[in-house]
Amino acid sequence: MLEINCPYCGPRFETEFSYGGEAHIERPKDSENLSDEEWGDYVFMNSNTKGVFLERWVHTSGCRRWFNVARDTVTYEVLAVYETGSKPPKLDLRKDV
Amino acid sequence: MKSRYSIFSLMRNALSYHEKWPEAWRSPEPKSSYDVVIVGGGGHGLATAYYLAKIHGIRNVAVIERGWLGGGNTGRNTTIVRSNYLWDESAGLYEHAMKLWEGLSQELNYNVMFSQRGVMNLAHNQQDLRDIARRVNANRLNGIDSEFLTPHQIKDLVPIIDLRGNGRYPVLGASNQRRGGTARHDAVAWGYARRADEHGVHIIQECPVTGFEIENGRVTGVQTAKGLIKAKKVGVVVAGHASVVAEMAGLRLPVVSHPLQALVSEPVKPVIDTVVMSNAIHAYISQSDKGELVIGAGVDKYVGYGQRGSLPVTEETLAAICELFPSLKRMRMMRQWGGIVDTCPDASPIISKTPVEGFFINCGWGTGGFKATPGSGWVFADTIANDRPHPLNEAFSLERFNSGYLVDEHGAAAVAH
Amino acid sequence: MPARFRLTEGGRIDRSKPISFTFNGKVYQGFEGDTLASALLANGVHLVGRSFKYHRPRGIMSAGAEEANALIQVGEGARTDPNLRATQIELVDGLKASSQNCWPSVEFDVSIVNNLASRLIPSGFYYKTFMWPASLWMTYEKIIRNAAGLGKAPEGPDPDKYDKTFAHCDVLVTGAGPTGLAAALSAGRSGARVILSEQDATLGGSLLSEPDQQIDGQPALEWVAAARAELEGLDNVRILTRTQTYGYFDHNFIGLMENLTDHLKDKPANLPRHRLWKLRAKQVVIATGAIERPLVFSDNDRPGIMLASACRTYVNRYGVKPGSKAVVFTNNDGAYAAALDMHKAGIHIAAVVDLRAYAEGPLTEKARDAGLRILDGHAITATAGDKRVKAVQVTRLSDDGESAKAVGEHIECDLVAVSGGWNPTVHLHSQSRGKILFDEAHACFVPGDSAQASSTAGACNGSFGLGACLSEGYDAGLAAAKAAGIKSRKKGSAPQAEDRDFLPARWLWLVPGDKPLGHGGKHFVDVQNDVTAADLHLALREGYRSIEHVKRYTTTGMGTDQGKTSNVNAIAIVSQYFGCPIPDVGVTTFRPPYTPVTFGVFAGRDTGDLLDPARKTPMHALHEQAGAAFEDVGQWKRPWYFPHEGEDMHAAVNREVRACRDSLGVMDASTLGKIDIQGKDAAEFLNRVYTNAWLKLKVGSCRYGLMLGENGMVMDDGVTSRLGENHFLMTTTSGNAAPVLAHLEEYLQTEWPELEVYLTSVTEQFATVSIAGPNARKLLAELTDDIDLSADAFPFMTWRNGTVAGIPARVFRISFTGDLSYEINVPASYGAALWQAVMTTGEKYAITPYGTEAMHVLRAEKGFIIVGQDTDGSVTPIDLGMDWIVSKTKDFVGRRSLYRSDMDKPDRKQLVGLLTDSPDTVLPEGAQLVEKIESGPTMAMVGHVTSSYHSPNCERSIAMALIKGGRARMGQKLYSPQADGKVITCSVSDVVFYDKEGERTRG
Amino acid sequence: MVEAYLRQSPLSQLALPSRAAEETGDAGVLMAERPFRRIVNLRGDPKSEAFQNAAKSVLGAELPLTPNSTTSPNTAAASKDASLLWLGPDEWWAISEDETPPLADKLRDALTGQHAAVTDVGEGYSCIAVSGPNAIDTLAKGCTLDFHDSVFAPGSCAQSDMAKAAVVFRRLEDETPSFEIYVRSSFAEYLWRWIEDAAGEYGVAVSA
Repeated sequence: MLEINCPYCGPRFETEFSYGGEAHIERPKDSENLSDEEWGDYVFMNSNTKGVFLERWVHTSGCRRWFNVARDTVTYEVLAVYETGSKPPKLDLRKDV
Repeated sequence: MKSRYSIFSLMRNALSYHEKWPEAWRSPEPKSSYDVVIVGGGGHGLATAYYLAKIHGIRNVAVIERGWLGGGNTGRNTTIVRSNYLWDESAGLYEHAMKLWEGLSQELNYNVMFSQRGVMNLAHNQQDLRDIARRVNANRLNGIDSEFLTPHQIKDLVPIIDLRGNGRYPVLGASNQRRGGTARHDAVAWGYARRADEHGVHIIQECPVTGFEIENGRVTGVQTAKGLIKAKKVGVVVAGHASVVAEMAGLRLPVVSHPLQALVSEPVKPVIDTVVMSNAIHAYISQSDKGELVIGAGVDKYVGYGQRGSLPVTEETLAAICELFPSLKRMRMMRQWGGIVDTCPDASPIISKTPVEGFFINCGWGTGGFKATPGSGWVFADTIANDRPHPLNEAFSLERFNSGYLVDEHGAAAVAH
Repeated sequence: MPARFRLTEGGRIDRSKPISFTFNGKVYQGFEGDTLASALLANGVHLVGRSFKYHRPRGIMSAGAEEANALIQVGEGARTDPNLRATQIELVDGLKASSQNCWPSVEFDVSIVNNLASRLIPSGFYYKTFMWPASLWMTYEKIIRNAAGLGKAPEGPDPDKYDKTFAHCDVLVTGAGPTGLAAALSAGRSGARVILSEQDATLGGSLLSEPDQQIDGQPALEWVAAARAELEGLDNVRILTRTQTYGYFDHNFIGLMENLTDHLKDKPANLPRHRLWKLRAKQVVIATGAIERPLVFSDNDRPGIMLASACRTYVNRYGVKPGSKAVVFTNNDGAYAAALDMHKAGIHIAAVVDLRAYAEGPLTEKARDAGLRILDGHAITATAGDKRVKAVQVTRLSDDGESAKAVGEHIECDLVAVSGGWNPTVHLHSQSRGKILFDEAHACFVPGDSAQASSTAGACNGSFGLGACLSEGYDAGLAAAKAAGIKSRKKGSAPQAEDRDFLPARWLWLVPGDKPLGHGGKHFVDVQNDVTAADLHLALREGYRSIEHVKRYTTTGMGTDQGKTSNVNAIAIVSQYFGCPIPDVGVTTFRPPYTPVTFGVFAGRDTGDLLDPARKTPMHALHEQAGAAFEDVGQWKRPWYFPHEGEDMHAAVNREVRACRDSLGVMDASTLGKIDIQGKDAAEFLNRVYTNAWLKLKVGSCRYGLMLGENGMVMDDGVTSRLGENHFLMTTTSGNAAPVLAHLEEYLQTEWPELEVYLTSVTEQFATVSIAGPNARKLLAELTDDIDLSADAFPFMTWRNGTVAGIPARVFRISFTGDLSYEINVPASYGAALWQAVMTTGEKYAITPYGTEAMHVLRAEKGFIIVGQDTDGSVTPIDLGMDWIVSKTKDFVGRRSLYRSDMDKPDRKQLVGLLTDSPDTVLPEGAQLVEKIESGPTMAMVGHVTSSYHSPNCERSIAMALIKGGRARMGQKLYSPQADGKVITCSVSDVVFYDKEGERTRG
Repeated sequence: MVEAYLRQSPLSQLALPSRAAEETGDAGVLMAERPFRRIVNLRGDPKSEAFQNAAKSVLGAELPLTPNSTTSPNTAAASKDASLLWLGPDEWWAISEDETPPLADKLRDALTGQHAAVTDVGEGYSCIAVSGPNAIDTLAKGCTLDFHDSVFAPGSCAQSDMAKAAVVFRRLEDETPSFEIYVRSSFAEYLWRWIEDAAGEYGVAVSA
């Protein structure tokens, strides 16, 4: 049971949140001009990082806000939370393979 | 030539206090090059190596494993085997695996304890019933044994089930595959390893892969903790770490790795003979030959490489089990653990060539990997040997995520109305 | 009359409170404070069970959670518990206990033949045989299964209740021995919120077995009592006894199981049996002590062979003599305490057999002074005795300890007290992902760095002396409170005591026997799973070299005790085989739980009707009164149909369907999801999430919309109404309300934050009564006087505000049945009133309540889809033939996916109608269709039936189906082979079966 | 307007008034339904002065900007009509028991032209009051929040889950722990039964 610090409501248990996968994948604005490969890459591909991963969560049972989390996918340690649309904080992006 | 396993060899060895048994497989140092290097020493990788040697005559093969054989999902799953998948493409692949399972102990001369005790999927609402009917019908027409069970028939097969589900999740029916069942997971890895070794395959444990040599778009070797190993072809089959290893070859995958947990009870005398699964309430249960109730749970929703599941999932799963089997409430959880499942958006695997020539990938099995082991190894070996997909895995290409030809085994995931 | 082996005084049992219990049907007496194990030993009962594989007689080996042998079945029928450790079962009056895994009795078990055949069944034997003939495996397996298992599962639904709770604290101290008590005192005094958990019924831990210890100059147990009193007096401290900390999860989340009633004769009805504590602790002090390690020697499994510390516990804590004539077998000084205590209690110490070449140490000296016979440089090389040990063979060791010199001494005894050193209980530390190190001096694994906000202290940290335990515990408690952000209110100092651990010792992992290993005599490593040192050697010889392989191949450490007493011995024996240092072998994972945890406690009160919410609409009670049958739709309970007396489902649905076409039907549509959308960009937002165009929808109008996932597949549909220029009300399917809102919020917040739109769920703000049928307008006219209902003033696909039955209402003229229809939304609290008004006023039109089944038939007659039934996550709007609703001129979620190469293939499955040749035959939903019937499988399928009904209005069966290239197959014959061998023939048709022009809807 | 007696609260089927005890004895937990609360959901950008001012002009009090906090009618800073609950960075509830003031209309008028939203939601909720010496023990069984005084003092509020229902908790200014739990009406009966069962070990009574 992770504890996630909602940037708005404060620390809450994992069960109040829903997961949104990798962060910072922007929806293409000109999808019409994309090849099938490029579109498929947007819809399906992701980096699935082992180590520090920038990901999206939403506080479903609380304020319903989306926000980003930097989390180590091996230790599950949460290194940072930050608002949607803002840049990730500087982190030691070590990879633990 | 190794000694054959049998009751007679067992008796013979008993006379020498079991001190003369040969090694099940060797532990060689890696050669500088192989025709094929398989990355990943789980059931799928070992099966691939075995079939490459046995069927395709490619014996100059190494299996490279970062830890110990079968230490990934092979040794962490709930050992359910079935082939009653919905779509033709999946049915073809899993049924091929099922046929191989049915002769596997003899083929490997290693008792993998494949036990065809039947696998039941319960229906708890009207949409479940429609989905089950659709799947049972499709299975039969695909030549897969599959039947619909009424609640009464379910009770006959599983006397401890509570059909009322205490009112909240009544059991309205089930699909049943009698040829389905369970197998001894470790034995599958060990059996394939022993046979592959016998055919000349090198099994190299404790040897993490650190990168790939790629020249002009073609793979030429594997960088490992034990040095560079040249290879004409490389097959990657590393459940749980597909994205990590693929990235070393510059490939991105449509895969998300989730923690999946399972648990066993203390051993008791037989109480349940078949495998019972309920998708609606995320639980499946069988009883091992040792007497433990083996219970599979759902995944944690986030990316996780931690090989451990979270408590809320345990709670949800055991609440469901207690509801279906109220007499098991006093049983106790003896051990719980987690694996890492690589899931694809359409819940079907990838067994495919890649944009890197000579580099093949087999991944994305989600929770369905163990049951496919022999079939997966068989088609992957065929794909690697012939440099093109076998018809059985043609649909499971990486390309499908561009074309949209998905094999969506979430299938009729019930959406309420 | 006190039992034979009960000491006349001493111990923490209450001799004034006798308790009677039965074991294997025989009545015995014990006292309050006893465990089942101590009570059995007091009565001289040592043989309590049979081993898993060889069915060898087994006794009680320990006095705690580590017990691997004495597994007992307690209770009967539905209230029975298998595999309980006799050493942890508190004695309660009337307790019924029995041995397991033996037939016909524990005294005479026929399966003992397995022991005779043990040469044939070494580890892994089953992998090598039972393969021929292949067809017989299931028969072999049945025999294996019946022989396996230990106890028996309960036979009926568990009558007990279970509870679970979340909890929070600054400091969890787990383990209430000297270390944990000291930690709880320092943390508690500092003002931190402390939880102190202890698996035992009482506090004190090892001190309960060592009453001679002194702390701060007072007897240990007096110190314990004072500590307890102080802790109980602190508001900020909670003590949980009979509570095991079973698992340490991520982010300092801890699982504990509290036992509330198992030890009570009369169990209060309002108390749960067990409680699961789901605890978030800012800091954790792990003070779980250590477990004594047995020695691995020949035939070391006989009843009467026990851990030395356990003997001491039975004497000191329970006032029980575990034997009359004991041999102590040790490799360290610490075990002499047991020898001395037993000697003092009147047990004859026949010898202390010490593996050390020269026995020395403070306790050894005391034993010498007491005149005990010490055989140092000796080993027990064989034991004798069937159901109880009766003698040991003691032989001088070679200098290297590898072999035992020729002829030994035969010493008669009925108790062997064994000590091979101690293993810190590092389970929780390891579960928390903390590193494990090897302590060469004590030859045990100890905690390394913590990975979470935790510390280890005392014996579980490898500090075995009492003085060290107290000071480490005290410091750890203070540090934890400080780290949790507590500024200490009080100062104090750590309690003081003598500091003495169990060294010196000699590590001899495999004690030589009088025969070569595996040639007779069994050196058990894991007594529960019958794994011997020879089995470990066999696995290694066969190439199973990783410790995980060894464990899995031999099953060592995989029993209910999870190897608490066996794992380190196994690792050491493996390291010796390879000639490598012990830490190079590595440790197997310490998986939760520490000791087994009841399934029921994970369910807690989430059982029966509390398992999952049954969501009910404001009119639910009225539907129940009307005798409705309900269908589960997600968590909602929706009326499925309303059978009249004597009607079956088919008849009821037919009647309901007809009523809606002939006169008037009414249904409760309150469950439809409703999302209020406000903001100046609301229309633009809808434009982006729906496939069709929304900018030009007029205020007062409604429009049907289809929503896709980004993969282009249909996700939801519904009608959305424009309430104002910047205000819309969206409806969703009942089960999709929450996912759709989440989908909308996701895009709004993460992709289009520039849009000024707010979304609010109003699903439950309104109750919705839907009336349908030719008389719908007439009925409504009687209930409202402020809405102009004429077709011109209130046309199809518009809405109006007004008053219905005196209730403020919003009326939508929309239809899912294809008939004249209105959906009336009123504030939810008036839902029941409106329903009753509609029913009363509608009597003259024979108003008929209808359920979801009739609704399904009605909409199928019109070819309307149900998302989730006629679609399955692999269906695009084009597949559904709904191109008309897909805009070509704007972007929307999922649009690009519709233009992928696979999407315009002619063989994609398309939605069509099916008409059976025989109009009375209803195709089963889920039926598969083929073009050609073959003599047997396989047959190529072209699609399947998604919806199928008898249509009373078409007076025949109708079906909807997804068929490959279906729209090009109009009129083609298809065949549906059924499970019973019959074939249903049908032809492909248009998907609209009734009122194709839609006149009725607009009527 | 239709007669008020025709209104039914979500828990009306449990006939709670008939169970309400005069004497609650030594019950550790008291429960009651507080029907027909008027709740207005307010959305807007608190960084906008215009929004804040408009809200204040109608509500008579500042919107609480501290997460998980409330202003109540009986506190100095509060609106005379309604309690204001912080639900999120741009979302509040105004709760009143009073039937008369059309708060939502007034807010809508005051916020015309602004990026804001006003929505009546009270009809969709039931309010379950839980109080007594064991109220916190009871809530802890179903909710992950820490209800200890040091964390969730009187005057706090939070959106969270109770058992398997999404809820809004509000702790009242009271000496004995006293909570209101706002739950969507369709979950109300489930949640009531769940809490009543959870409180069973402490003794539970229905209060008037």
